[in-house]
Amino acid sequence: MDLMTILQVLDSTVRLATPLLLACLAGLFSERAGIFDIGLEGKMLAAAFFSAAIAAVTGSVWMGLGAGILASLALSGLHGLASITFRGNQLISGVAINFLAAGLTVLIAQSWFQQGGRTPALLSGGRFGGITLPGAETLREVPVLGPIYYELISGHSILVYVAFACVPLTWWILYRTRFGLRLRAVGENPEAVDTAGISVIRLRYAAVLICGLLCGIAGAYLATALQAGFVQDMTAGRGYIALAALIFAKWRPWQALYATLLFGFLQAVALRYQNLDLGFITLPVQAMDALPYILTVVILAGFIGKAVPPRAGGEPYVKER
Amino acid sequence: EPALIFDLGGKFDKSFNEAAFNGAERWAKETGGTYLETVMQSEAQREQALRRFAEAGANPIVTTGFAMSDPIAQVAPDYPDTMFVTIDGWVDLPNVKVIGFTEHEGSYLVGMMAAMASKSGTVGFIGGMDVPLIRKFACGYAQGVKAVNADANIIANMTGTTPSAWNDPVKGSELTLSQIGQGADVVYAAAGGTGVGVLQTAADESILSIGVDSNQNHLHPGKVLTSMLKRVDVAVYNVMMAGADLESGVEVLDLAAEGVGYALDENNASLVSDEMKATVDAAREKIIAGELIVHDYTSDDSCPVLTF
Amino acid sequence: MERMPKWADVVLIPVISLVLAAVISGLVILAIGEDPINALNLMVKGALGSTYGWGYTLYYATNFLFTGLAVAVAFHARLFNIGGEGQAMLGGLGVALVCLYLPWPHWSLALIAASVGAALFGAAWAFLPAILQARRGSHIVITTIMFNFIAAAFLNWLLVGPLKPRGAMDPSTARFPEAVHLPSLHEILAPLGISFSKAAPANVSFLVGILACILVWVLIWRTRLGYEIRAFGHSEPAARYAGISPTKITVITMLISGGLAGMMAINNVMGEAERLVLNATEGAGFIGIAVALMGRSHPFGVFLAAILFGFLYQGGAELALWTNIPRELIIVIQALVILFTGALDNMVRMPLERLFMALRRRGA
Amino acid sequence: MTGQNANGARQATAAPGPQVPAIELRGISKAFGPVQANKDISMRVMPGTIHGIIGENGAGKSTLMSILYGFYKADAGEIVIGGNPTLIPDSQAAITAGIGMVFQHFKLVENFTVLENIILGAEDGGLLRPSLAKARAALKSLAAEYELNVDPDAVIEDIGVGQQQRVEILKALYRQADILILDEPTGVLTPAEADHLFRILRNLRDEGKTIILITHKLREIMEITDTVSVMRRGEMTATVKTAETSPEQLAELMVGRKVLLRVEKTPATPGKPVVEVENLRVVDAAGIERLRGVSFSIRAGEVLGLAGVAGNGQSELLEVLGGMMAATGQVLLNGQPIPLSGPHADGQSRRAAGIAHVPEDRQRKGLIMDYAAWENSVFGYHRDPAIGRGPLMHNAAILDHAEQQMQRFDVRPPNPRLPAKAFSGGNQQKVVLAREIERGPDLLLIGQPTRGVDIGAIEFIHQQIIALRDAGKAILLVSVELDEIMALSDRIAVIFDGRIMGEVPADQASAQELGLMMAGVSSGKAA
Ligand SMILES: Nc1ncnc2c1ncn2[C@@H]1O[C@H](COP(=O)(O)OP(=O)(O)OP(=O)(O)O)[C@@H](O)[C@H]1O
Ligand SMILES: Nc1ncnc2c1ncn2[C@@H]1O[C@H](COP(=O)(O)OP(=O)(O)OP(=O)(O)O)[C@@H](O)[C@H]1O
Ligand SMILES: [Mg+2]
Ligand SMILES: [Mg+2]
Repeated sequence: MDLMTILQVLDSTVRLATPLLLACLAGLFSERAGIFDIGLEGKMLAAAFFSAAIAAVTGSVWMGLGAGILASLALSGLHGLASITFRGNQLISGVAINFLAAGLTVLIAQSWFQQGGRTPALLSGGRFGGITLPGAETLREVPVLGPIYYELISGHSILVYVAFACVPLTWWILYRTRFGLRLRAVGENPEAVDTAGISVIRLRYAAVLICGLLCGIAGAYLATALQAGFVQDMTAGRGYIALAALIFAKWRPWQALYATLLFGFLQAVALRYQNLDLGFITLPVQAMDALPYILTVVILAGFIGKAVPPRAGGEPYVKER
Repeated sequence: EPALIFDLGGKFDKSFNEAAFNGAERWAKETGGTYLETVMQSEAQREQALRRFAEAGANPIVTTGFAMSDPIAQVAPDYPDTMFVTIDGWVDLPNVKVIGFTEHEGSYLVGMMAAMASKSGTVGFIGGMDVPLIRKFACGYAQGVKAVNADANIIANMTGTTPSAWNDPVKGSELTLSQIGQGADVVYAAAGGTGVGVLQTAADESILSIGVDSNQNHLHPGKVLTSMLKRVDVAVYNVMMAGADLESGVEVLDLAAEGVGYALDENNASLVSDEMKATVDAAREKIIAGELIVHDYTSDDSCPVLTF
Repeated sequence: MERMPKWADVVLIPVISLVLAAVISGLVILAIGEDPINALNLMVKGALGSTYGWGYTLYYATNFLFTGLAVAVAFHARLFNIGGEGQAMLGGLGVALVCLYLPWPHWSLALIAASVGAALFGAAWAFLPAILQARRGSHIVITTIMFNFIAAAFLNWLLVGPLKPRGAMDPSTARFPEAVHLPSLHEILAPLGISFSKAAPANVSFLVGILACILVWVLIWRTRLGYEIRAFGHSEPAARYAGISPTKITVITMLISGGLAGMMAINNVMGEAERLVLNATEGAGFIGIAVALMGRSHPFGVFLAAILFGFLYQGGAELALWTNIPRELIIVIQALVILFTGALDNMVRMPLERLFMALRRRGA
Repeated sequence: MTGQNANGARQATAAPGPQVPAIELRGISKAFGPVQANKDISMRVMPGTIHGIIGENGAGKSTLMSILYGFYKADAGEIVIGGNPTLIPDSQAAITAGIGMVFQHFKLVENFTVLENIILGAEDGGLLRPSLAKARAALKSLAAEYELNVDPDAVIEDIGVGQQQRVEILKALYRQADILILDEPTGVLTPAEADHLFRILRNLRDEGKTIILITHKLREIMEITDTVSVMRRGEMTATVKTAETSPEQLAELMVGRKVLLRVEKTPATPGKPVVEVENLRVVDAAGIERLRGVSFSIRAGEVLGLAGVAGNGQSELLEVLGGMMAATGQVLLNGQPIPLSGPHADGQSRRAAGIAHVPEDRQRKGLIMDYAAWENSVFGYHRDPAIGRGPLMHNAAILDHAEQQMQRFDVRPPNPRLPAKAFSGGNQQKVVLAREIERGPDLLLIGQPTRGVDIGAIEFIHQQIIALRDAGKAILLVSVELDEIMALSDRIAVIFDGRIMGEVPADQASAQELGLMMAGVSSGKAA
């Protein structure tokens, strides 16, 4: 494999890792606050649809992004209502949200556009184009570093850079700010937070809404940057992969980056190579497709060290039984 | 009242199913008739859809896609008075009409155009589901390319092995980028809805693409070299016109019958030189005359110029 | 002292939740510019208006019966099995292997063998998530979801490769031999002088499903194992105190659950398609969750909920055929049912509890 | 009755003079669903005093204090702080009003450092760094002032409970609390640690702070409080000056009638050894060694009492013998070794071998709270061939039998169809006891037999234990109540930090000597 091929696979890795990363950080905020969220998938899907739909109608990708975020926030609010206010089962709420998004997006798409559950293809104004970073053209000819800068680092859509910037930002919020301290505390022991005079409910809603915001960006990225429009079920399990990455990352931001890059890489390889010839064995494409899922199970089985979730995770905060 | 069942991928795939839809719409407009329709969403629904329409008295029941063969073989004997039409499929029953196309011939022509338009000498092919039918496209295309430029390099990829491969624009787009990375400057997408992603990416990356089934030149004017037309619309229109009087049997729509061809319109006029057109038309005549035989992959499951 | 009477918990709350889900579904239909009353009419007529409709309703209900029971059994042990989909797919593989590669003199023998094959394969697919949960604490919700994806990829590989007959284009196995054809309700009812649509796929598996309901009821409420499963579900420390091994119960419960999900295949694969196609389960594994929640994990409740969802499914299919409402409406309805009966349960429960408390205070 | 008590309260607190009470509660009521935890409670606490609150388990003490701290919201009533009626809808309001609380179960974030726990909710700004620096300095001066030393950078889960309690106190002081509530602070402390705590509390009182102390130990009340309130079944039954009362009077106030604390029993006639434990070692899931080589034996017709501060390994010992935990070492039952690990080291095999177990935590372990009493009556014995055939259970027969059993053990109400959670604590305990005793086990393991049980039931339970002993069975009794151990046991062993510190015959044991051993000071008479 030559440098160009490697760069192309890595370039594809970055593109494919971006939605995973955003969703993974979204899950990180929510789960660090003690609210498990298997509804990442549904929120992304809803955001993908609404961003594409509004971008198609208005011709403005920014309006699309806003709509996508709003849609995702609405579902987050629903999840908050079910799991924080009404202390319902967070898993069941997440499952319901995934179904709701899967059904509603197609239903609305069909009703608005009559194109069999898609949005019209987005024209250039309705999409996030690639950004050429300063100096990319001039540096292009520099051996090795030039192509790396030009092919791999430059030329992505703005949302890719946003996603990567979210990693240090998340770290900083979590470990250097008052909000982060409280957020982590409420996921470990909500009673400690409550008795310290802080509202558990407000904190958790804040976390869930941040989760919605990030999922919204992830979904918008899928439909308006990676693709030019919405198609049915276009998230294709990315929400679940992001969850797996979150566990792999043990709920920490930098590790989330590495984990999602790994999964992105696996997807890139599976996309690029139909059957992967490893010399001694040829992996069929289905095995490549299943690899992220298999890897997740392996990770969960604890072969990579035990991942301890936030202690209060998944349990509604109930004071009075 | 006729009925039309679209395959997975949906009637707005801008390609195969949409061609069928257009044919039906033309019939409806011309005759003022109405027809029943539904879109398959999973393999398991096929029989139910056939039965439902047959129960409702629809006749003929037109289906698109080879995957309908088996369900039709199951259902058709239960409704001997109903005509079933399979486009791309194969069923040998007295009340089934089979319509096929010589896709390899049409692909041969667009392959020639690809080779002529390519500057790098590398062209790409992106298929949908990896089935013999799509390999037939690829093989015809490769033969056309080689006929123009024997040294040309042809990169062929399939999107997948399941029906979801017809509707995976993300993967289409990634495969296109990968082919561009390997030097391709013309890509031919024979992948149903997945092709939308291929054409989009080709346009984004400023290379030429070739559409399939429907005329897709308008999707990215000036960036789609041509489209390999497979006149599913004509087929659907014809059987709907015939209505209940439709005769069973096998019908193959070839170049001579204008069942396949390439698209030329104002969107790609600037891309197709007169010389190109002349060469391709000459080949077309030869094929119709039987002087030039394009190898059909499905005849012996092999391709002389391309390995998969 | 309970906060409210049992009947309110078992009947009133699900009914109110269901009504809420229905009302919102109606609003959704209205919002996409269709008439909910008309839609309901179409659904009722399409699903229950003819023996053809009933045939499909019962056919779908049979699928949901098995997956619903699967989820319900796991719920009793407080295990959330989202893997019904993958387990049912593998069950399909079991059925296909039994039907294709063994010679069968009569359908009844084939049905027994296929049931066993389906259950074994389904159970096998549930085994790894179960053992990982029990031994390593890997969250069963995530592992079973992953196993759904892996099952899909695995079946995909089999159906485009080893199991596809030579020369066939679509990814599916060959047709099963005529000998394993299961009698449809038409064939069963004809000798009794009852005419039932010949075209509908409901078949003898429906009766097997009812039998499964009864057996699950006996298992959960009449056997020592059921006693242990429920005890473990209520309290793991208490179960350990009583000498009930958490590992053993987790694994056994998931094997039973996976087996039930797998057995769905005798209906859709053996009874209907008579070959194994891709995505033969069509999401029935997920609907099992809604069915179990609605049915309060009780076999009889599951039975009623399965019929309800069978109705929704068939009605929804008809709706998609005759109106512009896409089939996805069913998914939305399903989501709303899960949401209201599962996640927003307390929204209905809390005011009701208060009401009953107030009534009792006044009564006292 | 309520009126009278309110009067009593007023008389008691009126004495100190014209001072304004630091806290006054007026007519506080609180219900949890059907349970009325607090009924129309009024109480006054004078500034600069230590005010004790006693009452049985479930009397509503914690609930009342949690209301004062804003953790729960009262259904009715008024809170007056320093003369001003104050609304306390949440803990923030309580903190603002100068109230700090150390809960029975600490409210600390286990994987945070001490410093992070201290600043949580009391940060100065959006960024953490300045707050941490400030807290570090404040901690230093507080530590010097009150003998409250803790490592500010230690992670909570790595430090002992005594230290964790200090963190809780520091949290309150850091927030400048004038009123400090401590809910059963000594339950988890060794006697020495408890003494240290009391020194700190006296210090704080002398500084003018007001302290409310909840405890079950009458000795502590007598030792440190100035005034004491007694709660029973959600009501405040009396408030008296400590100097003017006696433990006997307080006990009577607590349960509502004269209490006989002695147990009637004849001297034991021990037979052959039933259980011999040799060098038992246990490492828990977190890798901590809980038992470090425990050895003892119990003979037929004998009660061995195991005394010790909670958390020193007695729970693990019961769990090992009851088959809930794997261990190494050797245990002989009637001379036969029983497996300590592997598939046969489980509760079923133990029961089959003749070991019955009344667990310390009956609600979490001994019963399935959602099962009906009849279902619970075979819990653990549900594999017994006698109660069913093959895989099936004879539900009707079990129900019948449970009904008779409940009558014999005076379970109220004797309705086997009620779920376990519908019974009061004492009656739940009777259901467990009935199940475990009726099968005539060779060895009965019994943990905290009378925790949360009223005096009437205590007498009954004690009689049952002695009757079993007299029937020639061996009994291992674990209790944190030294009085109970001394009353029931024939021999007393003391466990400290996973080791048996020593063993004394019950008739020669003194509370003082046992207390020393419980604190880890070994006795000259060690066995
Ligand atoms: N959060 C809660 N939800 C429901 N009921 C509760 C809750 N907290 C306490 N109760 C009930 O309220 C009553 C009083 O409980 P509380 O904890 O105040 O008693 P306590 O006097 O502190 O007992 P202990 O000595 O065991 O600490 C009990 O019956 C208890 O079961
Ligand atoms: N969670 C609950 N659900 C229903 N009823 C309850 C619950 N908790 C308590 N009760 C009822 O409230 C009553 C008082 O309970 P509590 O545990 O305070 O009794 P108690 O006074 O401590 O009695 P005992 O001395 O027998 O322990 C019980 O008789 C019981 O019927
Ligand atoms: Mg308390
Ligand atoms: Mg009690």
